[in-house]
Amino acid sequence: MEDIVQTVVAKYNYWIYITLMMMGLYAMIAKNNLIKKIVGMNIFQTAIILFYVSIGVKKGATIPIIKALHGHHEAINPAEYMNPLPHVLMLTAIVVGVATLGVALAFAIRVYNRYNTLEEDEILSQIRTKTEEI
Amino acid sequence: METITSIRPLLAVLVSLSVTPILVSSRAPNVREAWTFVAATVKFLIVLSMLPAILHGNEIVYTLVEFLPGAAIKFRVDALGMLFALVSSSLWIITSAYSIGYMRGLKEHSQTRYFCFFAFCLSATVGVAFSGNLLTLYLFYEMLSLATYPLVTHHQDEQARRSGHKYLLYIVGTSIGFVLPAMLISYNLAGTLEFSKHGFLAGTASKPLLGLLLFMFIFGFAKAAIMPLHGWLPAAMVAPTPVSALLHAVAVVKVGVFSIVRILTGVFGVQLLSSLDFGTVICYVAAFTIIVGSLIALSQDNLKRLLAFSTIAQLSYIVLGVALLSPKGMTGGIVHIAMHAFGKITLFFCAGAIFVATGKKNISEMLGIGRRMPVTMAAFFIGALSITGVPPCGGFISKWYLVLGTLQAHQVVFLVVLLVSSLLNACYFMPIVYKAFFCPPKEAMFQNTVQEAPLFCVVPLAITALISIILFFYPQPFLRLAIMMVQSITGT
Amino acid sequence: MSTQYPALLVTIPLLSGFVISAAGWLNRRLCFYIAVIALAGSAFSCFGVLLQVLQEGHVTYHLGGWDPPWGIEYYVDYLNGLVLVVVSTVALVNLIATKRSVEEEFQEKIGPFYTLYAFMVTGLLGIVVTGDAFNLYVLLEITALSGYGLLGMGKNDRATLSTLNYLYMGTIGACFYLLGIGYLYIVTGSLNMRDIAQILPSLYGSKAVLAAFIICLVGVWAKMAFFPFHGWLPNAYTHASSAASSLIAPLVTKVMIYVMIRLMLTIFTPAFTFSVAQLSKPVVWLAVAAIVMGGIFALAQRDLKKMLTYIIVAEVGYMVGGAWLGNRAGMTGAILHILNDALMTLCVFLVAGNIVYKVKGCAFDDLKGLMRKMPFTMGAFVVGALSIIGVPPTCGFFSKWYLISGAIQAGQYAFVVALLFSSLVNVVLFFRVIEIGYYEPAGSHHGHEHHPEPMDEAPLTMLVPLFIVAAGLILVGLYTGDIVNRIIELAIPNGIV
Amino acid sequence: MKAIGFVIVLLTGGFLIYAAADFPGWGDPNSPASLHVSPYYLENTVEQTHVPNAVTSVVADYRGYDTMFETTVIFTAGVVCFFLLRTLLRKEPEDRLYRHVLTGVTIRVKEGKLPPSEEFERIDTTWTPHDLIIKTICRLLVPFVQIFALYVICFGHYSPGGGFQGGVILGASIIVYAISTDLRSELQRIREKTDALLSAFGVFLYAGTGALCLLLGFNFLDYHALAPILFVNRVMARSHGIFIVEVGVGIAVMGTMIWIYSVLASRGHYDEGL
Repeated sequence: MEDIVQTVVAKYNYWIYITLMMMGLYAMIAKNNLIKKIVGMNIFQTAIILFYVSIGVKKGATIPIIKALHGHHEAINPAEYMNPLPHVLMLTAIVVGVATLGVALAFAIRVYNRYNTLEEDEILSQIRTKTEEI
Repeated sequence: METITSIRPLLAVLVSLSVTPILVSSRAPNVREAWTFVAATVKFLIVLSMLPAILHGNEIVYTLVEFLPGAAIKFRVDALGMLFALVSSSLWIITSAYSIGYMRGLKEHSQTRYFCFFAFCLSATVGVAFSGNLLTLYLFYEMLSLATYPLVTHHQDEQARRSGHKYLLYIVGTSIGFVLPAMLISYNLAGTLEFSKHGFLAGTASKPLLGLLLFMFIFGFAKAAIMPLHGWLPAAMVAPTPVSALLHAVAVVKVGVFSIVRILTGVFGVQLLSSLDFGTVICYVAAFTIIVGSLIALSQDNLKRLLAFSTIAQLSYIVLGVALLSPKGMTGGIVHIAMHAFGKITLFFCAGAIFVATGKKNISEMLGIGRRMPVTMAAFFIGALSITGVPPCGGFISKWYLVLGTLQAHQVVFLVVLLVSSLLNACYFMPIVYKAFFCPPKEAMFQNTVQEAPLFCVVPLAITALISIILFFYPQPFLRLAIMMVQSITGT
Repeated sequence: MSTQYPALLVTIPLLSGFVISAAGWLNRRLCFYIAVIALAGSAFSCFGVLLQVLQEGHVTYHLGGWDPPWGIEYYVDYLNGLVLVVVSTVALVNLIATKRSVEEEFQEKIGPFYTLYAFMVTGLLGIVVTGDAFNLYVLLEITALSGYGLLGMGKNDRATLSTLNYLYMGTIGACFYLLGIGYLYIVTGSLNMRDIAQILPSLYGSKAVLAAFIICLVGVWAKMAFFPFHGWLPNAYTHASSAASSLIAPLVTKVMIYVMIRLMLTIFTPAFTFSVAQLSKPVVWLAVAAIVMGGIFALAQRDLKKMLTYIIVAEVGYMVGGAWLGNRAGMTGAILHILNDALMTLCVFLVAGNIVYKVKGCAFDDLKGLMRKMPFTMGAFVVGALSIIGVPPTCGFFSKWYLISGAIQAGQYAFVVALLFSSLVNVVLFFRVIEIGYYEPAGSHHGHEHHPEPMDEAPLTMLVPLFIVAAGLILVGLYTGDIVNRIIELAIPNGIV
Repeated sequence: MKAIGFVIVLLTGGFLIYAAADFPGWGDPNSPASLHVSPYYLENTVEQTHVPNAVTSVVADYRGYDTMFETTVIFTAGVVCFFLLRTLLRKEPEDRLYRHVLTGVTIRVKEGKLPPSEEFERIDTTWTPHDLIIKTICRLLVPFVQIFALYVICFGHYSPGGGFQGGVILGASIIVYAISTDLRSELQRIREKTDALLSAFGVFLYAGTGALCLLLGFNFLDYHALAPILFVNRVMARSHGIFIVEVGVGIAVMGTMIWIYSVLASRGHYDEGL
């Protein structure tokens, strides 16, 4: 029992990102309003960013900027600095998140201009009535 | 017996394909018909040029594209292929003459499309005849079924649309549903698809699987119109008569039967069939088709539908002959391909001529027509004799060999079937001829003035009638080819 | 210069994208010509790379001069050499063919359209050529975003909502792929595909690797509209403009199939894919469901383009099922079908584009009597239809040949039945359309020598590319033997028996 | 729909938790991720690229190719928003509101325009009374924000920062100005065409340097090629290469942020906005 609690505590960052991700996924699937779906999508992406960044952490290490006082020849001990790679990857993921958010909002505005509602069921009923008229 | 590699088989196939652009571009109808004639004669000459080589017992082979070790587009001309190609290319010349008369007589629309697709069909037919392996045969078989669709639905009316549906459902449906998987399974079993003397499936699989494969092949080639997959043939009679004459009496249906003969001889091989005694099973299926086909033909009033059901019965003669697995029977079956072709095409030409001249389609309206169209009805009589297998006409020879074959195979049952069906043939043909000539004057529906169909219709049917008589006295090219083929298969 | 081909084939369309965007503001007519030059250059370098691959086996290219596990590396072998050529030629032919319809539909926004076109091609080529897992994710996003832009600007107003649904599913797919790569990164520490492949064998037991594999697969399946995730594809492709749908339909799903095969063969070697992860049976059953469902829904449609999109869903089922059969014939069939299906779908969508350009609609009742009015377009349509049905001389038959033989060898008879059922359904689907086109409009009765309507065909610039594609269908069919023996056989690692 | 969503969420959540069992703990220094590839960056960043900030060196050099595509993603988003929403047809707005500066009276002009004059100023239909505090603070704030943004871009080598962050701050400063006054005055500052060309130029600068290295015979984005041009040794060439690229990214991100904001805020009409 002891070691189970131990492992659960030692990996708490994974449980956080999984819950966040599931909230985002639920919002995207179940929510009816388009904007809520977009917000859910954003939570979903941010959860993955959190997951990646939490990989790079090393206990007792500082931010990955090499201190100048090391001079030029002493060996730099990597354990002192955090792993920079996840941060680089997540710079990309954040930018992708922003881009997708912008495009999704543009679509939402266009849908609103056309159907002047953002509730998916109302939009679908409008489409259905329109197809029956033709 | 050595193999010559020459491009002539490919040329024979391509000659009618290459003529289609010229047909489309030629404006005047006469120019177009002239080009069709040229193509037909050139094709016949190429096929004829290969005849002496085949008669000396060697083969002509040509490989176009090699996909896999066993599967390629490969042409191999042997006795059987030569026989069938000879029949179809020679009849194309006659039919193109006939269709000029017919199409002009009825002032049909979009004739260019008609002649182009006709040329397509013939190239596919010769392609099937010369195919060296199952893949090439399947390729040209599919091409033929797609090229005949516009011909069958030429009138583009509601009835044509329905019969087009039926045509596609039977032909393309069964070929993709049965032949494609069967071909792939046999390729996986044997590693090759080349037709060989003794079949490449010998000893590759268990009996039930081979039985399944045989079932899929037999009913996959629905063009052979074996019961219960014969429904498309009567429905295809909606097409103009030259189409049903050449295609649904000679080209399309014979392709189906030819493929089945290839399967039985080239894929399974005679020894394998006799060892697993599948032959008798096929014979029973064919016998059933013969009897039921002839019976239905008895009850038909529309002349072309009667001829269609008679064709269904006659085709199963060929399947029966080959499935007997006795040398005489196989010779009879193979020769029947040629004999039936000339006989049945004459009958269809007569039906077309009657329609062009009098607009009558049903037999009940043809009382006393002999007085008005004596030549046509005489040709009809000769054709009928040839189909029923009465001595002065070629049909007798193939029936003779078939009967001998049944005796050689000790299958008395099929002997009875053959005799009964000949009787039935007589029963549904002779009344027509009798009523045409000897009906009492008061019932005659036509005056005595002789008013034949246009010359372009009458001359071809007279020629084919003459040929079927000549074939009785001099059946040499076809009979010799058949005997050579049977010798090469059974090794006797 | 020739050693720079792998970089050139991606950067030329990328740089041209910016130049086109600038040209869009300054002088609109230039955009098309810049795009053509750029795509021609990238197609040329794709052929160059393929030739190099045929000589040396594989070509590597270190971006930024850094060695693989640290920097990003391009790794081109037989598999992606072939797909590169397919993507670039299809994009070039489509660009030329849809020039007129683009000018008609996006009068003043031609600049952005061609910019997005260039970025879409950059993304696709980048996905195919890259050897780095994370770089693949970034390019996935570029393809997705430009795809949303191209599809979103459809003529009728339903395009927006259907593209928004595509956006949600596409983002879920991309994020799952990113998550899968993250799982791999935690367990192996590297992002380079071949480097991961070397580290993984020691970790085959761990649950994380299996989870990474399943998550990556789910992500890629969502992007390629494989059966459970196919909801978005029919609407998104139908309501899009004809130029956009005839670019995206043939390419995006095929490139995603390539990504899946790359996942199965290179990152998780066949030893893991087909033995450790017991996924073959369920996936093939999903593929069967995709094929059957695609066929049935296609039967219910009354619009040509919508019918074609459901056929794409079925074709995706072919390729995924073929890849997961686990034997050499099935994998050859899947890879060959990437090439064949791209060509077939392009041919059929270009025909739909021509029809929409001339008749302003491609519902079935718009197609009446088209055989007479647009004989050449419908001629190409018949060739495309024969290829999709699988009639011998065309290429569709040969990929079905491999798929069915693979299924027979693997004993997956459900897959064989599904393939045959789908061929029969395709026969009914296409001959129904040909029949509508063939029979005169109901109005004109069957007079003998009635006057045929005048033939108003699509302009020549739209017909010539269509003929090239139709001829290509038959040529590729005839040269299947060479393609398979010299390229595809070597593309499959000998891990598969 | 809710039930399906719930089921799917539970299934994927359970699966992810089951899969997370094999992961190394949080912050464990010898997890595979921190032992295999990243130590190389930490050890060699100063000596190979003369950039102490390992993240910037990895972003712009080791994995610079990724970041180039990253900037392209941002630019594509800008183009897509423009492509979707922007209506270029000059259809006249139904009516316009004008406010008399001295008396504060507002008048509505139907389908017409008042000649530009001092006493009448145009206001948005969703106009809120202008608030002196916000306007003056923003006017004071904007220059300092922009200077800080430039600092962030340039000092990305030594302190956390870089092209993306600096570009966003620059974009934000201009958006603050647009929000505090109104969209049209911001558009006078930055025309739509200059904005689009600016973002295109930014990414072109990035890809251009890569292509330049290609033309000089090295691999794409290999900054060693710039050494002979910049008259520095190879390591400094890499550092300067990173700087040029960061500036390119900054410009691109700024341009695109403004572009997306102005398209979304004005719903594509570019006359009245947030």
